[in-house]
Amino acid sequence: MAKYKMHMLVCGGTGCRASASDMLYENLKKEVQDNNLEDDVQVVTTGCFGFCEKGPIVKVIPDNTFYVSVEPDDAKDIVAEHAIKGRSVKRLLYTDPAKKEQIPDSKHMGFYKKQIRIALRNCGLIDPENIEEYLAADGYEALGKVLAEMKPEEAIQEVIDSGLRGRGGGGFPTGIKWQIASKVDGAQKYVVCNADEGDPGAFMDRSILEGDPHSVLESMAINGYCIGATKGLIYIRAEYPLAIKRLKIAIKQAREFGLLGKDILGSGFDFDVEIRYGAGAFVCGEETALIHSMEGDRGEPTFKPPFPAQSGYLGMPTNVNNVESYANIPVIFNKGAKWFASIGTEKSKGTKVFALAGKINNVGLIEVPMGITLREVIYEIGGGIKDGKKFKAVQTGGPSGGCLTEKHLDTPIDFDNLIAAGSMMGSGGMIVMDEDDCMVSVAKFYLDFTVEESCGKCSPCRVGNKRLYEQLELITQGKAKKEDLDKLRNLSNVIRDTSLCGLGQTSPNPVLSTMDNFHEEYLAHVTDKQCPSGVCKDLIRYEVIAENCVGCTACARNCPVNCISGERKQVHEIDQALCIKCGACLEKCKFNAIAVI
Amino acid sequence: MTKIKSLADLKKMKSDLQSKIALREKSDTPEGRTLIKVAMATCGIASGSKQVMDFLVEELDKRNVDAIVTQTGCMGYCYAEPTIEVTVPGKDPVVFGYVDTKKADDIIEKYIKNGELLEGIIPVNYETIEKNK
Amino acid sequence: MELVKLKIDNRTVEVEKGTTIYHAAQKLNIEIPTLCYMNLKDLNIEHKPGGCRICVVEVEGRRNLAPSCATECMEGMEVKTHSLRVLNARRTVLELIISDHPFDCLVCAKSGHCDLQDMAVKLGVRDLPFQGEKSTYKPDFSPAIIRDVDKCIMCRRCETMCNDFQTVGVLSGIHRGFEAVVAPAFERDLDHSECTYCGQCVAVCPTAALTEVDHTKNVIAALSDPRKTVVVQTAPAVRAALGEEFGMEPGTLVTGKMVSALRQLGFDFVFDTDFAADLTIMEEGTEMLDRISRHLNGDKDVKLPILTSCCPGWVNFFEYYYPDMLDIPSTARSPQQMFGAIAKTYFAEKQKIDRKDMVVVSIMPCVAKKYECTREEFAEDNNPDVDFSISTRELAKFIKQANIDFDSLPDEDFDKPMGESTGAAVIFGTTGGVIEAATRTAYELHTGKALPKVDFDALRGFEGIRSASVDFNGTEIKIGIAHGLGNARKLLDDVKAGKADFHAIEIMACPGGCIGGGGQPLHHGDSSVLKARAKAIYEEDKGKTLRKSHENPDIIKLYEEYLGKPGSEKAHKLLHTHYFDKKAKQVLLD
Amino acid sequence: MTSIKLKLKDSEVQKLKEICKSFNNEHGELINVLHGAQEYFGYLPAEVQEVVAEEMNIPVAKVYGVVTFYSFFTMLPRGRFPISICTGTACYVRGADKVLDEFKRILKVPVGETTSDGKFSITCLRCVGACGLAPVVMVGDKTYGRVTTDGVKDILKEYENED
Repeated sequence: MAKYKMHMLVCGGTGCRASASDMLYENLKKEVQDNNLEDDVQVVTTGCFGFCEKGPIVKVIPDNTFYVSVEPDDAKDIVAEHAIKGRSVKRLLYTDPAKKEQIPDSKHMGFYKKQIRIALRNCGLIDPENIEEYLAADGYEALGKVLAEMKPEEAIQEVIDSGLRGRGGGGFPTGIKWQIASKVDGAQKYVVCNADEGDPGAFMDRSILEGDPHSVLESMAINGYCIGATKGLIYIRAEYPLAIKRLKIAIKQAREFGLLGKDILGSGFDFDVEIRYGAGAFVCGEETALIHSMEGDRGEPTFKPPFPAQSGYLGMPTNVNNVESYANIPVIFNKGAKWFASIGTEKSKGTKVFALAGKINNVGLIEVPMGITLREVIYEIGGGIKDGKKFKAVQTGGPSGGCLTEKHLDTPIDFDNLIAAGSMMGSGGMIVMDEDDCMVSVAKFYLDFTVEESCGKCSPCRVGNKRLYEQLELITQGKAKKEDLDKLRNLSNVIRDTSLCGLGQTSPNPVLSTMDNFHEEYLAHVTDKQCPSGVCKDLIRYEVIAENCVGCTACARNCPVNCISGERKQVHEIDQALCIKCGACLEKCKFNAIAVI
Repeated sequence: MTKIKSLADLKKMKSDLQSKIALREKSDTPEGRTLIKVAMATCGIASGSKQVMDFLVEELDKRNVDAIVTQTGCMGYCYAEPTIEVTVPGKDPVVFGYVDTKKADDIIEKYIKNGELLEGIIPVNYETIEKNK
Repeated sequence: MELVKLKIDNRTVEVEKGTTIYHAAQKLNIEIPTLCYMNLKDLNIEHKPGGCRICVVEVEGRRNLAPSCATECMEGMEVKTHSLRVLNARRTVLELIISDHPFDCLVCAKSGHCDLQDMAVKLGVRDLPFQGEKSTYKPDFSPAIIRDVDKCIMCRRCETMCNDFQTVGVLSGIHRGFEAVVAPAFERDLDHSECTYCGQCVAVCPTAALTEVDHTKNVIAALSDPRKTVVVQTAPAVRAALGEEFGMEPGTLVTGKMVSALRQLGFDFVFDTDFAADLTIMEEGTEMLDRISRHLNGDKDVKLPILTSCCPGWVNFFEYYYPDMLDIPSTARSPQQMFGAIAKTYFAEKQKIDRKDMVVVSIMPCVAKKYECTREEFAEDNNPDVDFSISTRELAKFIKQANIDFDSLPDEDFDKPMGESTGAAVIFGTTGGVIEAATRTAYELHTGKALPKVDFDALRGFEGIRSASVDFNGTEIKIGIAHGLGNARKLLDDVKAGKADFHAIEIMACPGGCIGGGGQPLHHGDSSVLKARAKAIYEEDKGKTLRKSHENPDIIKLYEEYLGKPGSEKAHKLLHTHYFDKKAKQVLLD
Repeated sequence: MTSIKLKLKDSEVQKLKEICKSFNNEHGELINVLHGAQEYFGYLPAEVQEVVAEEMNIPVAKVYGVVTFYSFFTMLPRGRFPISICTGTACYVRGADKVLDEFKRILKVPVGETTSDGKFSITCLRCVGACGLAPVVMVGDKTYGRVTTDGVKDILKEYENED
């Protein structure tokens, strides 16, 4: 039986495969075989290394040598030099662009720093249902330290110094928020964790609660100590049963260990946490709406001021922070504000978790330092666009955000830059779109969401967003005129200008940012009555390309409305009057004989 | 359960636990056992990680492989769920993606028993904060 | 007191810290338009949901526009209330609201009195740029109130009145987003809810989403039927408010013009509900005295306090919410119903008219009266004692329709015999009035002495809950007063919990009593209007020679000729009633 | 709202009262109570809301206002196999709308309704957080990932012989 001494990992990600990594793989195998090394060296393909720019990648273990831009012909050298002689192939090593030196060990390579897991530090590392594992991972040490060694105002100062800003979307400095709440008097103060993650396409809060629930509890206790609150409430979506289950286990365990409850760690400080359930209302992510919901009412926002810090839950001073913000807190105390502030950009410190999704190869949850560029995220972590299509846009900030385009690819991502670019950080959804996505339809998709999720309290949001949606629908149906675009813009501006809460104030963003960045596409819909991406059903038709059609009948068999006719081995035809434009024929045709026109 | 009474108690407990529980990217597990972590967040479970975990626990026992199987949170590789991380004593942890029971079987037989890698392993692409110390 | 100085439209104003921009602007006589804001200061109701977004203004340095109703003034603030940006936003928001509103202004019940319509005129809306789906709902016709929810603009004023002020809680915001609207539970009709028909929702509704059931047509039909003798009665609060509909200052008394208008409209007999109010005092006062004296004499079975029962909204309220206390209220019918009962018996006999040929119409400041006159117990062989009840507002419209120039009408007197009344009856129209009237009579009947001072100032005022004691010859009689059903609930809960020991309690469902009734000219949230009406009522009382109900000669005659004495068997049959457990009834209905 | 006349059994009323009581009949716990009631009954018919309102001393209109505000609460019974299609952004860009259309087409019911035999109901939900598997469909507690329009038939087939 073979006992391998060496493994050669060849990246099999889409990007690398496009640059012939499969051939490289074959060559390596052949070289290994030719040198009779089959029992010592194993060659395998791997998932994407997320370094597609320098692909194809080969990594050799156990010494972790990292080769970049490897051509199929390099297989010979790698086997001859590395496998046989045991020395690395220098010319294939990665050269650090800053230091201009070659780096042999992947662990010292720059691109590994693309992701730093702070908020997600324990996700995928510890058993979330076992408090002992959290304790072994420095758990509750920050709380212990704060309670034993720091005055509330010192602890608040530490959070201020860290530069941490609210990860729920707004980006308000967390420490300042605590400071305000600490200064308001109240018979009973509350600490609330906003776990009502509602952005379609964002799930970092859920992952943290499922993977590391204690970090949230620990931070809430620290928060409570800082502002003088003894009660904590977690407002969580009822749609997250696993997160709820793990939170409940965590609360129980923390109580058993004396880390919640009376006289925590002998400090005399009492703090306990209760869970309140959301029930499916996006607007409840807004602080005041969330508080009304926790009070058993309709989650309608109210005008601020008064802010929750002045009059929140049951009229008492209340501090609300989001899950990811809380997940950062223990690290700030364990490693120091200075360390935390060393990561990120001048005004946005630390990292941000993004749920990378859409037309991208490596869909996943990533945590990157603030200031990273979209290009790095998409091409170095995300493994590039799916199916080798062309990148078109990235949507951040969910229904409150906007689209970023090619021109923004090298803009450092932080709170302020995203707003300047017409989008926002939001809670961290990052949806990648390619050439097949119609931006008018994307804006319509978000408006559909807003219309459904508007609470209906204020007129511009209640009626305005509906009208905005209807206008967009007319555009996608080819029924709008060019002047309607001005109307659309004015309406967007007014909704933004006059709505009561953040939901309405940001709901036109998807429209405005797509209008700004993809004006041509809007024009094509209203003047030429065309949808360049071939998405808008009323503006496209499917046709058979006669010269490609072999008459296999696949399209006709799969057409749900039987509108395709044609004899076997004869060119088929689509009856446009009956066609519902579902696209099934296009999907089924193996001969590129169906075209969208 | 006795409550932890002070920061000093907490720190002592931590060091006890650290030596007891195998955690993090250690090149060696204390008792020389293989450690398998199954990502059991919603997305993992939705893709079948629960079945994989059950399979591993059962089969490792049946086949007399000395290994510890634990659950953990999301590793972030949603595109490749279910994912598991295997740390064989003396080696760096390896993450396997798209693990079904068949692949889990391969992992036991080929990787754990034999040190043979499987196609399609997931390269870890992030840094943990410890490295910044 | 801390002051802040700011500039509004380039004019400097200094206001107390905490003042909103809206109120600061008012100090400069700048009236910022709004559709949802409502401030009933004297009743402690300030409704500022910040929902309509019409009142937005531009604040220097602020990213978006600020709702002036909810934004507090800050030192050095610079506010623009009519910049291009503000005017554009305001008009666009209004156009949006209108885009989800029926365009049937010409035939709308509220046309000419509609805040939304006025706003469209004010803001210069000239076209309808937004066409699209409109939200549609099932209309609801109850015996007193019509809900045409398509016209709801979500100002939520009705919800505040129904929940916070009245604690009836029949109306709530339901659904969300574009479908959001105010409605009863399960969007059932008001008829199947605990609605008391107090009409306060109608009184504050800016559009025709909530209106009263219009009976003017029925009245016109009756008037044009030669076979019918049409008798009209007018409630005390009507005369203090009707003038407002003809451009007169709030608080202008128009009793004489009103009588003359009613005559011109063709009513055969123009009578006064005040007559029946005096009658009510005779019955209720006697009952009150009886219960109190029995109590003082140690009768353990007697229930106290005695509660007034002339307000139909209040009667509905306790039938729903206090079914275990149905034996406490006085059994005396309301003046409207006493009038109807006497008109269709005593007066009909006198005139030798069959009751079926007589139509009794009441002019009421009230919406609940429309429901009250349909109650089965107030009918004889399916012929109701009071056929139609129309509101002050409906009367005004009717007068206008009949081409009557109200201003130039001469003052005329009510007809006899049911037009005679005392000052005690007039003050029924305002909070504290009924109990004051009852006290005047009860005191004299009990002590046998003339009142040294007719005015009981301690019983007057606008406080939601008031209490006073009156010395009845050495016996202290404790009196409680509440107006607004929320206040009534508080008082009643205290009674229930044994925390309050009153001998008698007066309750009126509406703010300020009948002068603030749901059928009165709209006060648009201005409570000074209510105060002026109350003042007018007390003035009318002062000007009367007779100010105690038991001194009303026609009442004395009625007892002599027909009823015998207060509390007699005949009086009981015609003038008293009994109450129902409506909660139980409602469950059966379901 | 279609009114489904339903008389609650005494035991059911008792159960509801217990749920309310377990939250101390506190107004602030209304949403938790409604969650409890929906878990027990599967939906929140008017009769259930009336009992809750009575027990917790909240106007029934308010309870209805809360029920209709939150999308998680439903006044209609769901199918024995409730189908939820994720229409979060990640699923949307990967064709969730087409999958939804296919379900609607095959089952012949619109979103939010139940098939006449009470077997299936269709709802949309916002992001279950399994974006890596987009588009995602849930039938009861079971999750299906990377669903294609063709896959819809296969999913329904699994329930063909179940009841």
